[in-house]
Amino acid sequence: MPVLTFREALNQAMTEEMERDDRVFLMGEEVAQYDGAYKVSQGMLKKFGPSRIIDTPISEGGFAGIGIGAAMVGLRPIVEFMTFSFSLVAIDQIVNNAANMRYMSGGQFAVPIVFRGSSGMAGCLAATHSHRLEAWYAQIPGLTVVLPGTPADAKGLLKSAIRSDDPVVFIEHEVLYHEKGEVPEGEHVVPIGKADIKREGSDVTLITYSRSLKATLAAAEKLAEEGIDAEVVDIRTIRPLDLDTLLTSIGKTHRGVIVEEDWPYCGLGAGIADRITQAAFDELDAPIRRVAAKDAPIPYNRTLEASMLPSVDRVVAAVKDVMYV
Amino acid sequence: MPVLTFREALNQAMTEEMERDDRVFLMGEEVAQYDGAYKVSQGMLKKFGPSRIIDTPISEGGFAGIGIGAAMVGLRPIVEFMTFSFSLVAIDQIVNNAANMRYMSGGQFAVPIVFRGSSGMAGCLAATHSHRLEAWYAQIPGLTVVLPGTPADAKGLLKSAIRSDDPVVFIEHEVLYHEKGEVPEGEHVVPIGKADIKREGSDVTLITYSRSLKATLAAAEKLAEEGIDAEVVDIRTIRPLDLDTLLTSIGKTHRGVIVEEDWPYCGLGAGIADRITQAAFDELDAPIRRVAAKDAPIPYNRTLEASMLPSVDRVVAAVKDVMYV
Amino acid sequence: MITEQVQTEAKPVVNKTQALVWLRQMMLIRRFEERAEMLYQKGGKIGGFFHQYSGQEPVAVASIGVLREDDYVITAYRDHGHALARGMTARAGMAELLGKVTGCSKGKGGSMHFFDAEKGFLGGHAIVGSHIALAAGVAFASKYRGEDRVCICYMGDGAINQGSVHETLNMAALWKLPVIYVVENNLYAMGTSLARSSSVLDLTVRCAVPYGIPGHQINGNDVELMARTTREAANRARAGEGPTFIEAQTYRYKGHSISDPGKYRQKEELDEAIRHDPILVYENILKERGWIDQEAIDRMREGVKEEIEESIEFAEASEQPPLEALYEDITVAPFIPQE
Amino acid sequence: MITEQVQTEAKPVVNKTQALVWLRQMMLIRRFEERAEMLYQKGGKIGGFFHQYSGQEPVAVASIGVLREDDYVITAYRDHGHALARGMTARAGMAELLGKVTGCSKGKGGSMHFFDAEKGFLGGHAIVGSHIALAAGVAFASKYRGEDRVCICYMGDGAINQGSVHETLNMAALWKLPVIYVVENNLYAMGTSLARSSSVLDLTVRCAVPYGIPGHQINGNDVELMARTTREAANRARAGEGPTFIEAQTYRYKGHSISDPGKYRQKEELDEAIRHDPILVYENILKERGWIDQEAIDRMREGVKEEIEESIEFAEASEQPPLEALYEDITVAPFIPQE
Ligand SMILES: Cc1ncc(C[n+]2csc(CCOP(=O)(O)OP(=O)(O)O)c2C)c(N)n1
Ligand SMILES: Cc1ncc(C[n+]2csc(CCOP(=O)(O)OP(=O)(O)O)c2C)c(N)n1
Ligand SMILES: [Mg+2]
Ligand SMILES: [Mg+2]
Repeated sequence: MPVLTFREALNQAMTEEMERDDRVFLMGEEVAQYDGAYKVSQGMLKKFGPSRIIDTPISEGGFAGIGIGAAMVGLRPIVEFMTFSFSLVAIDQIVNNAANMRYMSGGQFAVPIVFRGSSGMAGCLAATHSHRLEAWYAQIPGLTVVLPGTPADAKGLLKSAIRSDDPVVFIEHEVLYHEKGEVPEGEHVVPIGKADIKREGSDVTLITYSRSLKATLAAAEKLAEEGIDAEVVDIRTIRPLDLDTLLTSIGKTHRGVIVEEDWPYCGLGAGIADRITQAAFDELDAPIRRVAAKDAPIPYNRTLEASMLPSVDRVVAAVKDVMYV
Repeated sequence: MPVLTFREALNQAMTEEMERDDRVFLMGEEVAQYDGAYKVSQGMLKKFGPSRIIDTPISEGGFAGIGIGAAMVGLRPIVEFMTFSFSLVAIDQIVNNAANMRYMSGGQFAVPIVFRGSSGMAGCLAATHSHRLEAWYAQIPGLTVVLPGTPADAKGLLKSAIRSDDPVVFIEHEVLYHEKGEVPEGEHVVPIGKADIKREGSDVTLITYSRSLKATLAAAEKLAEEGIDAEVVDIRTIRPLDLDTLLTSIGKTHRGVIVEEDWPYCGLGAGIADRITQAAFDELDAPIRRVAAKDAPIPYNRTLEASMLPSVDRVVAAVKDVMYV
Repeated sequence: MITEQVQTEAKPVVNKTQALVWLRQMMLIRRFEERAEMLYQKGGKIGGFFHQYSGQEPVAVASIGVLREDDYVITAYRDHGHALARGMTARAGMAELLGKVTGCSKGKGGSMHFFDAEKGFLGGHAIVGSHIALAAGVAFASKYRGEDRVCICYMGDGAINQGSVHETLNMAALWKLPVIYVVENNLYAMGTSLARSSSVLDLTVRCAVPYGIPGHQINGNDVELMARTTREAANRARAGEGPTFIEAQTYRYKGHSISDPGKYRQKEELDEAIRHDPILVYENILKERGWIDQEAIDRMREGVKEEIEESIEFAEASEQPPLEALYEDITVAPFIPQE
Repeated sequence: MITEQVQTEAKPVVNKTQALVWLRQMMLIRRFEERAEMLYQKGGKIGGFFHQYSGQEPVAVASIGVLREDDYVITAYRDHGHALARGMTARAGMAELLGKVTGCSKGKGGSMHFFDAEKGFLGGHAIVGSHIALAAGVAFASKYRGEDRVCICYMGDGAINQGSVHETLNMAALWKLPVIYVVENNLYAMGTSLARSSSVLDLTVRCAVPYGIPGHQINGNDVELMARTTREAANRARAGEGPTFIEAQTYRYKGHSISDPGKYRQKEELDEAIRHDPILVYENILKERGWIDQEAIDRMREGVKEEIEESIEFAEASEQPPLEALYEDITVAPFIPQE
């Protein structure tokens, strides 16, 4: 199987879907002539021309709305945010227009659009440029929210997102763009709403997504050395959440740790811990612990920033906590 | 003690603080000549004149930012959003500028500002006009987030908010504006960060805030008839959360139900349930249940909308569930 | 305020049949809202915000009236007039106000969120300014597909102070999108007069000049001037020459919404406007042309009344949505509540 | 692009002492960034985004140079030049780049978020367009207090496409706030040329005309023209006459940020700009005036080099913030982590 980077996998997904369906187009800042701020759309202008790969002014609210309008009448826009931090100036469009349109119109208008781009702490970008907005978007009925953690999932889920008839918030991670992995060629479509067990285990369930998958898998290896057999569930889609897979795993291990880059209070981890606890309280031998970002704005200083992130050590410690060892 | 409506209590808080401190001013849509869309600022233009009670164009992002800039150099703005649903077009300012400024500047600039206005489902306003954004704001380090449920708390907490040196998101509820209650005259200051036990009880802890307090207290009365003695904790400040008071109550009752108007997934209730469960798992005889809004956009139809709200019956049922009766 | 003074009667841009249709539409809108207001005030059968279009009818009727059936229309929350002008039935509108399943948005949208996909009516949008970009997107789609369909988009004078309006005007101009922006300048945004919300009073200077697009400041209550100006804009758009901006000066008779007594304006201002009621004015013009007489007008008005009464009966008799409808129409894919 | 052609040498608006200070400041900014770039590239000591001001120095230096000490300055992420022009020490700036506690933002802000409260320097703001409203707020406070302090606010040519810019310009004009907006038009927003991002190329038509405020399109690299234009704007603001908009045409030598090779522009374009390097141009002007000679220039440049080397030593020797600093400076009230 070909080995691709995460960014190449995304590129492949978009390219294949644009070849397949001429209603699909890509719009955003620097996606065309510059080949993408993070080069995710490299070569696509050349391939599809300026009517389908469209550079925009720095007007996120405006072009998010343009995408939604185009989707209402049947196109299938991919709107790239250079980073999801910038979606904050477009969030009214996403929440009120993309997510609510079908409902408010009594089912008359669908909004088949994908909002995508990187997110999270990408290294010394400081407070304004490191937002993780997954919990916010996950809260909104009407949206589908996807956060892939591997190149193969990036491709397969982006293809599903583009084919979806509903608005999808597709959150990538800048730190993952250069990660490599095997990616099936052609028609590789990963279903939305299905978690993936990235490592089977029986002692504890580690629940994670996006960039944190890596530290989580590393922690699982380290735990294995100590005789603790961790199952790693990559949730991939956070709305709708694949609660069944999580509950099955918890039913087996009776212990869970969520590893995330989100803030701890009212973050995605809290949302998931709550749902598991609601559904499987009696199965739990310990509370679902979270290894999240620290509760502080994101500092520029590299060491401080690193101290915020879920590290292998923090995951290991949390697992030991829930195992009471 | 004088009996005031919620809106009068807010008006009194602003008026007193503006008399006390001439750095305080009020800015927003229709706050001056129109006396406030919901008449919260009634009479204030007359009293303080147009340099301190300022009507704005419909430019929430702009005037939120103007308030923040003014606060950076020492004024103490109160910025009214006609409703917090409209804060979605200003949220970048609140999150990136108000909340992060002190951190990014290494402590050099404080942002003593209050963003206030109504929120929630006010009756057939449909999907765009009924947002509850408390979980979003609660997530952000740097913000203080307050949601009063009674006229007395409205006055006392708004006075604290205006005196705070940090940015405060102060969320009212349209449905509460006409509610009446005793309100102490003059220097009545309720501390930020302190929950309030609105009813003592020993069997179960009902945790709530804002408009939902009313249904919760009513449910407690109904439960009392059935011999179940519920404690009702009004959290009032949701960031920072008064976890101590919650844990003390849970330590006594071993059972909790959160009653909220927020959406269920990744909502405020989930955030609070998670924190209690993290801290007091072994104290819990049942999972913390939530009685939240249903997971759907807000419909116009009155009956459908009502079916989304936490009702007395739903609260009673949830309590019975955690009591296993 | 200086207004290009063109008399409607000088050169009719419309034939008799069309003119009578427009007159009747204006009457229908007026009557629809008169009766809906009563239902709101008396029975409490209508809830939420309710913004009336009375006084502004020519703007929607005459501009939509010159568009093609396959063009698109989108507007803000003050949307009854545009919906009916576009051919939405009074039944569907009235049932929506009453929150019924037979309503144009199945009772989920209410007054502010009328939709009619079949008629190319893309809503009713209640966040001020938020639909301006949608309109550009619709026009973008038309251009993307090589079609010559245009999108017309209405907004209020207060809406131009939302930033996304300017983001969108720039992109619409840059990409020559086939879109027509109409600001219905009724002089107030809620209680805020234009002079208190806009640093420049000529809205073409605010919204057309900076983007290098044609701007027309006209009397929007002059039915046929409104029609002619829109037709020019539509031709331009279809020819690939891009957007046009129209400031249509008009006046709303009622308060901002049903809860607003409108105390911020002088009684004379309102009286003056009502004296020049655009429906009466147009009736007289058509009478002078010999296209209609008083008797036919009375008959027309009776017909409109009947139609509205029938729509109320229909709405009243219609079903409430079942409780399960709460979870319907959220997504195209099966919706899984996250609770 | 048409540019008001005023030769700096025609009528000096500055005395010799001031002129030499400006020349040195421009050299300091240039050198600061040259050395910082090396630290970024080699040692990996600087992280994150890093945007250079090289080529644009006259804009910040000459405009800030005519303001009072109690005025306010605010800008975007390309902020090194403005900070140094405002008198921030190279030490504080360099230490910030290295993330040290002695940095101007204690190592929490980085390159994009320089702050210096004492100097009235209100940041370094990295969300495009987001600080435009802050500037109006600062000016609002000045007016509220009855002071005559002004706020100057810089942004890029790409930033004018953020809606909040237009919301703010309208309010600033409506309320006659003492604020000066300077667009540093360096022809590109990242890789997007002005012609691809703005429907109208004269930015005074985009940002001044629609709000009825004075707009000046000038060569921002002409030191004294920039100074004179700013001084007029400041006088106007102090006199209570409201905002001014200045389009300062300039050019950036480097890519958008350190990771951008800047391939989207022609080599000739860059060469041409460098041939007219504003620092050299100003050196020549001052030499012609007899205000400085080559030897003094060389000495000045040496002094600047030393100052920068010393700042690097200082920054290197400074402490990293302790881990506890993570939770400091979040709120004025004691911060309680919500974990
Ligand atoms: C973003 C946003 N801010 C505020 C409001 C509340 N609001 C609704 S309509 C309105 C006035 C709009 O006036 P205008 O644009 O002139 O339209 P008109 O009502 O006169 O038709 C306001 C302030 C809103 N719906 N959305
Ligand atoms: C809201 C937002 N969108 C996008 C970005 C990413 N971004 C940073 S700078 C920039 C280009 C800005 O160009 P311009 O305003 O001309 O300023 P210059 O860099 O030329 O000084 C972009 C797109 C951002 N920081 N904020
Ligand atoms: Mg209006
Ligand atoms: Mg630029």
